[in-house]
Amino acid sequence: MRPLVRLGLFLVSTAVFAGIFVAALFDLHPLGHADPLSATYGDLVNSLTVPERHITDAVTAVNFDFRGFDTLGEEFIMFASVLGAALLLRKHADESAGPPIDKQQGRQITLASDAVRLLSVALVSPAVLFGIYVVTHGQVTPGGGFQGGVILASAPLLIYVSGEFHSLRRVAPRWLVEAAESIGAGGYVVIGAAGLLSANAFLHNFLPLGRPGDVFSGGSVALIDLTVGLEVAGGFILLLLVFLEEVLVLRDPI
Amino acid sequence: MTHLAYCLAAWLFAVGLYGVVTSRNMVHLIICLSVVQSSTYALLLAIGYRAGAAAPVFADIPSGTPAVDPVVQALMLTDVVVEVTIMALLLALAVLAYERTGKLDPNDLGMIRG
Amino acid sequence: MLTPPIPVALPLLVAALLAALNRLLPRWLASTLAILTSAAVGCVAVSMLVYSRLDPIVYWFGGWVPRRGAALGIGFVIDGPGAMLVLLASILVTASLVFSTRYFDTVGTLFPSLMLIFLAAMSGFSQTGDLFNLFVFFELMSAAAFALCGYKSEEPGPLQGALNFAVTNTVGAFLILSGIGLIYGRTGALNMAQIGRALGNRADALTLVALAFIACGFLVKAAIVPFHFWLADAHAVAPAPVCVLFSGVMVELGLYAVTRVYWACFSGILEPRQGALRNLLLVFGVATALLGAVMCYAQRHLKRMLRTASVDEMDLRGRGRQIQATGALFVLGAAGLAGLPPFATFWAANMMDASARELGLHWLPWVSFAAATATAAALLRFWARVFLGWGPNVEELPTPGGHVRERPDTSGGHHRTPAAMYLPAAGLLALGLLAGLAPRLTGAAYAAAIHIQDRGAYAQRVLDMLTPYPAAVQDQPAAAGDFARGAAGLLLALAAAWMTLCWNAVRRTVGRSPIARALVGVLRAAHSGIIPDYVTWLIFGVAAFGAASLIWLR
Amino acid sequence: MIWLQTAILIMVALGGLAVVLTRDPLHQAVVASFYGILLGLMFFLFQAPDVALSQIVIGALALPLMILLALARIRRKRERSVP
Repeated sequence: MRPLVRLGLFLVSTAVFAGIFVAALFDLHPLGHADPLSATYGDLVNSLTVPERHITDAVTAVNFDFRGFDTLGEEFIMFASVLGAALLLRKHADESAGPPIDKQQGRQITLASDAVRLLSVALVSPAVLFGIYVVTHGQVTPGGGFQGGVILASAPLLIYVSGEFHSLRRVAPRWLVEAAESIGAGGYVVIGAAGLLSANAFLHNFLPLGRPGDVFSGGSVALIDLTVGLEVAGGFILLLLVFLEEVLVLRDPI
Repeated sequence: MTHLAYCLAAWLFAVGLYGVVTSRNMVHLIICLSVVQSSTYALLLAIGYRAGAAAPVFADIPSGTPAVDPVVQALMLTDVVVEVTIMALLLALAVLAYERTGKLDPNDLGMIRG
Repeated sequence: MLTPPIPVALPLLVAALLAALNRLLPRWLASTLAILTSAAVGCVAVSMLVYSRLDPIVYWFGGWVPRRGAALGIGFVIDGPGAMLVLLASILVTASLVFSTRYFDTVGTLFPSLMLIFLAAMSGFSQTGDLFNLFVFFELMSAAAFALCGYKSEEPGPLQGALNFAVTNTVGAFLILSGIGLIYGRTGALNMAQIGRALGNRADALTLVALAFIACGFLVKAAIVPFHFWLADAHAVAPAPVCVLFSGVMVELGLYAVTRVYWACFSGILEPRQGALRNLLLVFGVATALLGAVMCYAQRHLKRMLRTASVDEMDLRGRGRQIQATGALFVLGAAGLAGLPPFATFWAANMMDASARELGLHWLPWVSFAAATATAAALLRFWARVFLGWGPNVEELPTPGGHVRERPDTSGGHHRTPAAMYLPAAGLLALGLLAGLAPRLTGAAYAAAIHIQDRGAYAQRVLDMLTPYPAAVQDQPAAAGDFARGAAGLLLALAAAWMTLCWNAVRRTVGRSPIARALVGVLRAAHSGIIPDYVTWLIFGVAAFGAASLIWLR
Repeated sequence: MIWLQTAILIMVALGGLAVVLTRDPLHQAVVASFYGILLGLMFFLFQAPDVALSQIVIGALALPLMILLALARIRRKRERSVP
């Protein structure tokens, strides 16, 4: 299609599309005032999460308990995308490996200033601690495996900003990251299977529920949080590694 | 205000698609897709919101306090994290397509199919 | 009740295991494990098929059974069509895994791992009774499929095809999610049976637009005109074992989802307007069938042709969907595009035609007949040229569509086709034949079609745990005329193939007549491979579908 | 509260437009990062702290980082092909 024809067709279609979308949206309840008929699912969860599951963060309860099976699928979407990116960006036999760019002749390397390096090194351990805190407190306060995993993944990034790619490789070698990601993903299935064997339903809780508000509450939800944290952290670091594999001098654009 | 949050969803969907259709760069196109995606967040957020209700975290408030809908928030939360990896997969495809063909403009990429 | 989670959980677990042992596991062990897993899923599917014969299996994850008619967790509802699709998916995945042991020269554990994730996603997709869970598996299927499609990432073609596939399907996913959001805003439920009850009989803008968004999103996957463009590019470039899965089962799953969601959730609100909706879907279906046939006939690249064949074949079924023959999905296995008697496709076509006649649509069987014949002719033409040497030399013919020649899939000198490559193909053909010869299958398909349409019984079974399913099934005998039409189709197709290849006069007049040229030219120009074009068509389709349903169905 | 909510909705609407209209991907990565923070703020003001946390981590950090990495790879290729 010619660009103008396309733009015209698009604008007309989108006008109609937006029109029907808005017409549908105006049939919804006014913002913040659901009619009593609707929202039964969310209200049910809000009323059940503390008495039955001892989980004070209802969102975590939905994610890892009531609709834990969805989250298993979501986790594997992430797993498959990361695996896919790794598969696509793999080296082909006919591609020359060549030396990394910052070892090539004639390439000016802009090293990070000492202040930046010091700051990044200093930030690594707080990032790890904060990540672990967010992962383990998912059932109590906002947070959990997904958010904490991303925060954990920022620690190797800080190492990269502070040092060289090689120190990043030493701290997080590719095989270790791949293993961590896979164990995180597989662990979720194993926890589900444990519920299947002990309580005859996949992803059924099989641990004591603990006291609401405690770190060790929510039964197997706490375990699931850990595996998801491992998977998400591993996945993001692996993405970082496969994209970085050959782009070594990355400091200047950042 | 009553329907502004809903209209935001339709607006973001249309604007993001406009970016996709008029894009001259695959990376730009993929970022525009993430704008389309934020439309679904706006919709879900508005649907789950209850005026005057608290966040669905019962750590400091007693269980039974009126709270907003946690289900839509759970749907959004996983989506936020998962979609970024799909975007990463798309970016990997775009980067590779550039490395193999030297082209980033989606209008040129159409010419090189097998 | 151990079996229902297995078709999803087992492949995922093995996929994670294979990925974890990426560097350690030898290649043969990885593929053997993957093949065994997929075969095990097939066995589970057979057992589920037997158990769900009279009464669907309902399974609640985490033990969250519904309370007072409100679902708390995610439920699987496995009935005949669902279990059959799991079986079909596992058979095809097993076949392609066997095939790919000799197909790729470099196959790591990542490929079988992604294939298993793909299988798990398809299984979950066909079993689930929850609307958002359906979306999750849709996305999982997509994520695995994008990567598999671009597997041969050293060439530009697969990358471009995978990009088109990924962008259009992602937009489709956002549409589905918006539709689910609208429905949740109205009903406060995600379980399909519960939604069906809560929606009741009132059709307003919200429900109709939500239906349009969800249906169009899944129709992108099902590659119905005008959402079909990605399939053209993805199919031409994906590795052959992946292609089999795309057109063999993934595309069908898109239609299955539309069927399932419509009958479980929306059939109540549209009961008085069913005829109008049928006509609307007919427009899309017939357009797809005809376009598929024409494109197929005009194509010369085999894989591209097979891809259009699947567009066309799907649409025959898409059209049939409204007309009672959901079961068509379920009988259709592997081969027999022309709908010849021994093949299962013959029975499927037969059933659709019968229901079309019942509804007074006497022209429909002829359209499907013409489309099937043209498709078969295109395939036969390819076969005749390659294996019998009919027609002019290939060099005379310009390579259509692309300027980049594809490398052969297997590099290196296999002098004979290895057994691992032709055995799966032969096995699939045999299964297609067998399915056609099995006497009771059409009856079972009718039973499935009746079950899937009973919204009230479905909701009672899922939410109240009652078992009200009826077992009234009558078999549909094939008339002599149907056999005659099948045979005539084959002869006509053969004749058409011979004419276009060998009869120079025909070739010239057809090839050079301005109308044919203009038609093919327009179609080729529309299939430009340009993502913004495809997205424009997509949104055009959604706008047309949505506006039409707002005008006619309210 | 209601004014804050209205304001953030309008800002998100404009932010989305800004992301789309920024044609240079490198600039766009920065704008998208700001847009991610805006979305996070919106989630926070509509009582969704869980989503806000993950949106800020993802939208302001992970997605722009992916874009920068992709752009760096593209630039490297460009430098190699045009020495």
